[in-house]
Amino acid sequence: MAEKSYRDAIREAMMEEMDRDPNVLIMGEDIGVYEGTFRITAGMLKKYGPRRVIDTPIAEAGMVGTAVGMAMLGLRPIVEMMTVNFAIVAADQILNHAAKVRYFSGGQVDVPLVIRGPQGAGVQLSAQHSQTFESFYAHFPGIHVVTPGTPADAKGLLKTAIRGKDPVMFLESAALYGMKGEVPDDPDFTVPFGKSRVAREGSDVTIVSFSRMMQLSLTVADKLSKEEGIECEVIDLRTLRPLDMEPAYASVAKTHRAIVVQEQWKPFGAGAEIAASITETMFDELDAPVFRVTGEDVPMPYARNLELLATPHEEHIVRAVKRVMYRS
Amino acid sequence: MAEKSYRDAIREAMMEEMDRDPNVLIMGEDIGVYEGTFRITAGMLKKYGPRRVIDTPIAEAGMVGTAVGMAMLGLRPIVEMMTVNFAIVAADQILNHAAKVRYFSGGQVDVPLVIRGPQGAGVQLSAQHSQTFESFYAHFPGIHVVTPGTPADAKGLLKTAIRGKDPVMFLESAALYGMKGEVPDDPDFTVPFGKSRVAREGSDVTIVSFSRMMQLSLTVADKLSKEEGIECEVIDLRTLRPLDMEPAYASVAKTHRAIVVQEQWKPFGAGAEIAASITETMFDELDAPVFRVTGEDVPMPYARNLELLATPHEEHIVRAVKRVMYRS
Amino acid sequence: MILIRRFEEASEREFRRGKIGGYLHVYSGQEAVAIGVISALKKGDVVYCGYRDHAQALALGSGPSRVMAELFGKSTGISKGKGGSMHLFDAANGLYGGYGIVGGHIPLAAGSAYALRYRNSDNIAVCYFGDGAMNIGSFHEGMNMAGLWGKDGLCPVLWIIENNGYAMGTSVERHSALTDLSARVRAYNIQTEKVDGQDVFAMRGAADRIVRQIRETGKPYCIEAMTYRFSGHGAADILQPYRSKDEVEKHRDRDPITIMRKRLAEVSGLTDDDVKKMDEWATEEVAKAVRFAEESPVPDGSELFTDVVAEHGPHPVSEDNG
Amino acid sequence: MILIRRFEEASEREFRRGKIGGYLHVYSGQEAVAIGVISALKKGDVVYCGYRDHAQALALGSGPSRVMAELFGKSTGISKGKGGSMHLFDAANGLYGGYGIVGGHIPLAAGSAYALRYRNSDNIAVCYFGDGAMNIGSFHEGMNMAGLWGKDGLCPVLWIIENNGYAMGTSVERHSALTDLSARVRAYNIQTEKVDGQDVFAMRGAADRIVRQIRETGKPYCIEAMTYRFSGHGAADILQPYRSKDEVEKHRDRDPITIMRKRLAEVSGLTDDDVKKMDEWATEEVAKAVRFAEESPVPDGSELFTDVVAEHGPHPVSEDNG
Ligand SMILES: Cc1ncc(C[n+]2csc(CCOP(=O)(O)OP(=O)(O)O)c2C)c(N)n1
Ligand SMILES: Cc1ncc(C[n+]2csc(CCOP(=O)(O)OP(=O)(O)O)c2C)c(N)n1
Ligand SMILES: [Mg+2]
Ligand SMILES: [Mg+2]
Repeated sequence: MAEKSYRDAIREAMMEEMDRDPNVLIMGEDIGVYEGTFRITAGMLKKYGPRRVIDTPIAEAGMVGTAVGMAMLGLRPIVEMMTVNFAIVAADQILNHAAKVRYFSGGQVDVPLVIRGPQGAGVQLSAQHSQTFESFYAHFPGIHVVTPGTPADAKGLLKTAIRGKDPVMFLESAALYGMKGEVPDDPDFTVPFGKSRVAREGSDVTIVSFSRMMQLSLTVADKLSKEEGIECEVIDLRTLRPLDMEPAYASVAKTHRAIVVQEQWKPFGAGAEIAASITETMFDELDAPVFRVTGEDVPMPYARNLELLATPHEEHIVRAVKRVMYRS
Repeated sequence: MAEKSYRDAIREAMMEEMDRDPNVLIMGEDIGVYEGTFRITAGMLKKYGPRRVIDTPIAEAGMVGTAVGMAMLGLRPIVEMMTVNFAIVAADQILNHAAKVRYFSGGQVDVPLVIRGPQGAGVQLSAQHSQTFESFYAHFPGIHVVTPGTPADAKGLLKTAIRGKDPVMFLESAALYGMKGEVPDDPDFTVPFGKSRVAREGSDVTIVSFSRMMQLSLTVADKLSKEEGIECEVIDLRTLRPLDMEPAYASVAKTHRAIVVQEQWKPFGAGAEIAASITETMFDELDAPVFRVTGEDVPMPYARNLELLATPHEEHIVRAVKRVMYRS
Repeated sequence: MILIRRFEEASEREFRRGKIGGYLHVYSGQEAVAIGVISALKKGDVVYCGYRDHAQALALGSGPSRVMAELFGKSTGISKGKGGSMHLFDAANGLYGGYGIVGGHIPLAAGSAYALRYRNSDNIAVCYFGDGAMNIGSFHEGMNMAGLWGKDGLCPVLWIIENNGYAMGTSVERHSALTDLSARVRAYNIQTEKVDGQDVFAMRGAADRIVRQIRETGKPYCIEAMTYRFSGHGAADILQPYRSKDEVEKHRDRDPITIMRKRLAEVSGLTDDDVKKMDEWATEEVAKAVRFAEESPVPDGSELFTDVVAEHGPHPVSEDNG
Repeated sequence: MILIRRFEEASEREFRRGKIGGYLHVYSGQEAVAIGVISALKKGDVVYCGYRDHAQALALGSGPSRVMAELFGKSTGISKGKGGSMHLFDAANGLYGGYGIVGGHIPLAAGSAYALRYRNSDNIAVCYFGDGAMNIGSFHEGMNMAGLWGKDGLCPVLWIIENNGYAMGTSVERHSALTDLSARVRAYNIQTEKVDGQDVFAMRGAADRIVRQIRETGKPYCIEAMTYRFSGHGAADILQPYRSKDEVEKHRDRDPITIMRKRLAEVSGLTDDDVKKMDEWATEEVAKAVRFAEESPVPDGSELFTDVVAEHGPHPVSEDNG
């Protein structure tokens, strides 16, 4: 085990896999000569050369489409989106091509393709650059959607993604890039898809979340424990497709109360699926409705004070926890 | 009042608005010379000429983007998508441009733009051509999402869309084009956004739905009434953004049981938002969890028998109704 | 080519009989474009097309029975009945689809070409697309990337514009600002050549030379095949208000099958009797294919849930649906 | 132009001071491209740009104070602080944004041009975009539609390629298969012209002539302005591993401000003293703008929920958030 940043975990996962398998390559805008806007790919062009580290034109649909063509012939392309916002222009390639060709070909091809990049708000990038896309992609069958919340998961889940046979939307949290955490040294350390984890144990309220909001939930849980003696159990979903709700259900069987925390807009957001699933399965165990903590339902404003108002904060989680405990 | 098809209702709404307001125009692939793949625009080129009935190249992003530019300068373009599936290639124009420019400009422009076309499964169009997109678009603030389920609503809601100041995704059900129903004659008949309606009254179970599945729910409700004496109240949401849940809540206060019916994939689908909202607001009134009836979580297969297995049918709704009544 | 024509006629007939569902786009009139190029390929080359893909599948050797079974949505179809007419797929024979989103497959072909070269193979990718497909963003992005990668010899792809004059009901003049479509391709530094798409010998001759060049250089090349479709855009295109009967008749004078017959009569003494025999054979093959398709079983219900993903497949909602 | 330069210097400074957030892309080195064209426009013309938009806003008369206030995220900003650097917008002065998705605004400009002509106005649309933006699908789709509509005189749009040699860190040779970018535009039947983007007189001269032609014909036209940016791509681009210091220095010899000064000295006897005065004025204007921005209030919290839609605005989730 060594302490590593979320950024380095991602970088190492890619480099170890490139070392292990010559079929792995990476492509994206300004990942080579420029070394990456977030420096995730720094040094890679030099190490692997331009055949395996491909600087592309600004053409996200072209990037994903060509990568699908590579993947079907057995390469394992990783497509870096400078930010996941730009992947919308490739939505058709992702959702109608990558995610469907296995099915409509009757299973004749694998599509081992990873599309990864940072998403999320927080540094005043305004309306077109601050979004998160988990529910957008997770609605569609045929593609896995991964939302790591720790450096270890970033590494382990990315390795699973690269070694797999299916397209993966690997949604990183830009705000977590600098976060440090223990990461196993074993180069074969992987984290399987579809295994949610209990990130913190607790007996009073279940908080279900993922990515950055899962970290925020942990902070709040510790505070609530110290300051008010409320013990929250935090469930980290890790992957939204496949979605493993079992640990959340088990937790609700214990706590009888749950909230969901997500960064993006409430309507038709990820939290709706999670809340609806909990209610469907655990209705008789619930002592309160499952509340959702979410960002405001507005395009992201530029001004710092407005942006802060638009995103969920500790106090929102605290309030929701107390609300399901009928303490508000 | 006159009996009209859903198709004619749409066509008339457009033509009446084009007659009323010279700023209204329509653009799309093969809507002019070819007269429209679904013949919604038959005769329009002849009547309004090529400036107002624009045959476009196959370029959905270009169509929506140019329409946004027209709308900001005061025209009222209607963009016909041959099917809504093709709008994915324009997702960025719809969600990052049309839906956001009012906000990031600080309210300097209106974007009176309607994007409309048929969606849905049922005629063996396989994986890339059979999808519905209500949750995909309704997640994003800045755009209205309309899902009419009757000819009258098709006409009245489309008129509201055309006369409005905001971009609208107007999602028609291809399977309902031939359906007939009473449509008011008044050329100023409009149906407001954000007003769900009680499509059928009942006291036992609330069925919340929209578009074609709302019609299927009505059929099932009548059957259950006749055959088993179960009275379902059917709520037609009409628009998913804005989403008016009040009639559903009022209904649940009476029935204490609800199900949601949608055609598309369950995970992160529209039903999740509806179910989660009902539970959030009406938890204490519910005698059973809100169940979701949905299509199977697979890309649409081509074979007829598989397609039939992939979409919701009467018996699924019947089973869900009985399940929330604990009669299964 | 005769087989293709008979096959397409049969598929239109079976569509009208309700045996084939969905959209159906036939290749009648354009046969030389598929045959002329595909006959010049070798094992390991990969072919991409749009939804008008029956001819390519047949040319690659998928076999009329398995293709017809696919159109019928049967388990014996080349994609187990899951894809249908628009998504023919036969990886073993080099057919990588069969795509329904216009132009969406163009970048895929460029990527596959890159993959072939990455592995130091001398195989190439071939990509068919229509004149109308040249107006969508993915065409542009795919072409530019091919042009760029081609500079380093890393993109052995042969683009084939099936310029049949129309995108559905919109003529080239009405959908493209410049009707010299090849000019657009040259703007990505890709060599182009217009070829008579009604003449299979012209197509084959060009293909032989060009395919060899692509194998050697690893650079993309584009053939603009000037052709014409005799049938409607799809089976639903009955009225065809965008073109006159006269126009269609005029083009029938340049039926690729007639041109081929005449030419073969000249150079190798093909007789009317030979042709009759070929025709009978093709008719019989197609009839067999229809019988095979008809008699084949529909896919098992469990097939609904397979092939979605390799791992972590779907949970059947029918289990929770009430 | 001097005002723009001083403004950009100030905005970089204020970014480093943490007064400006987000991404910041400045125009230093490219000033003549904005000024040369925009000074040739008239009331009612509309201008579109990407995220590198400060110069266009200033050239259109948005005023340095309101622009700087926008960068500071203040309520007095031209978009009430909601858009920021990438989304400057000033409809009253003809600026229709300020867009952050590369190339996404290109079709918008074509549509606005159509709208102007639809209403029989002789106003035109102008659209700025970078060399890198020419690789994305929306460029292609927008250009073809402009070319098509132009055939009927229905698309009076002036495209300006701001060819500064780089898309972020990727040089033109590395992102475009053919480096003659204008050739791509000609493939849509649109007239093009390469102009020295460092020489404001060359830009203005071309613009005068071309703008007149567009007003008359309703047809699109494209200027490829050959220019160079002196600063990094954005404020975060410190290392600039993709170009050498030497290269930047060499281009500084062709600073558009120096070129303008020299030329004005020749033709109208502009003295160093005049320049000094202009510089002092510009510096003072910008200082005032910074003070104005600094002293302005942030937007009221209620502004979060306005301008989302005209009707049926959002329900604040903070009300349900616990
Ligand atoms: C993105 C997208 N838009 C629209 C369609 C509907 N559509 C299917 S085929 C077609 C015409 C294509 O014409 P062309 O590329 O010339 O091919 P052809 O049919 O002539 O072979 C259209 C508009 C589609 N499938 N995908
Ligand atoms: C669709 C999309 N992809 C990527 C980006 C990130 N990005 C912002 S600016 C830029 C480079 C653009 O270069 P160019 O068009 O030449 O304009 P310049 O910055 O040189 O003015 C990139 C890649 C983006 N904003 N949008
Ligand atoms: Mg065609
Ligand atoms: Mg540039």
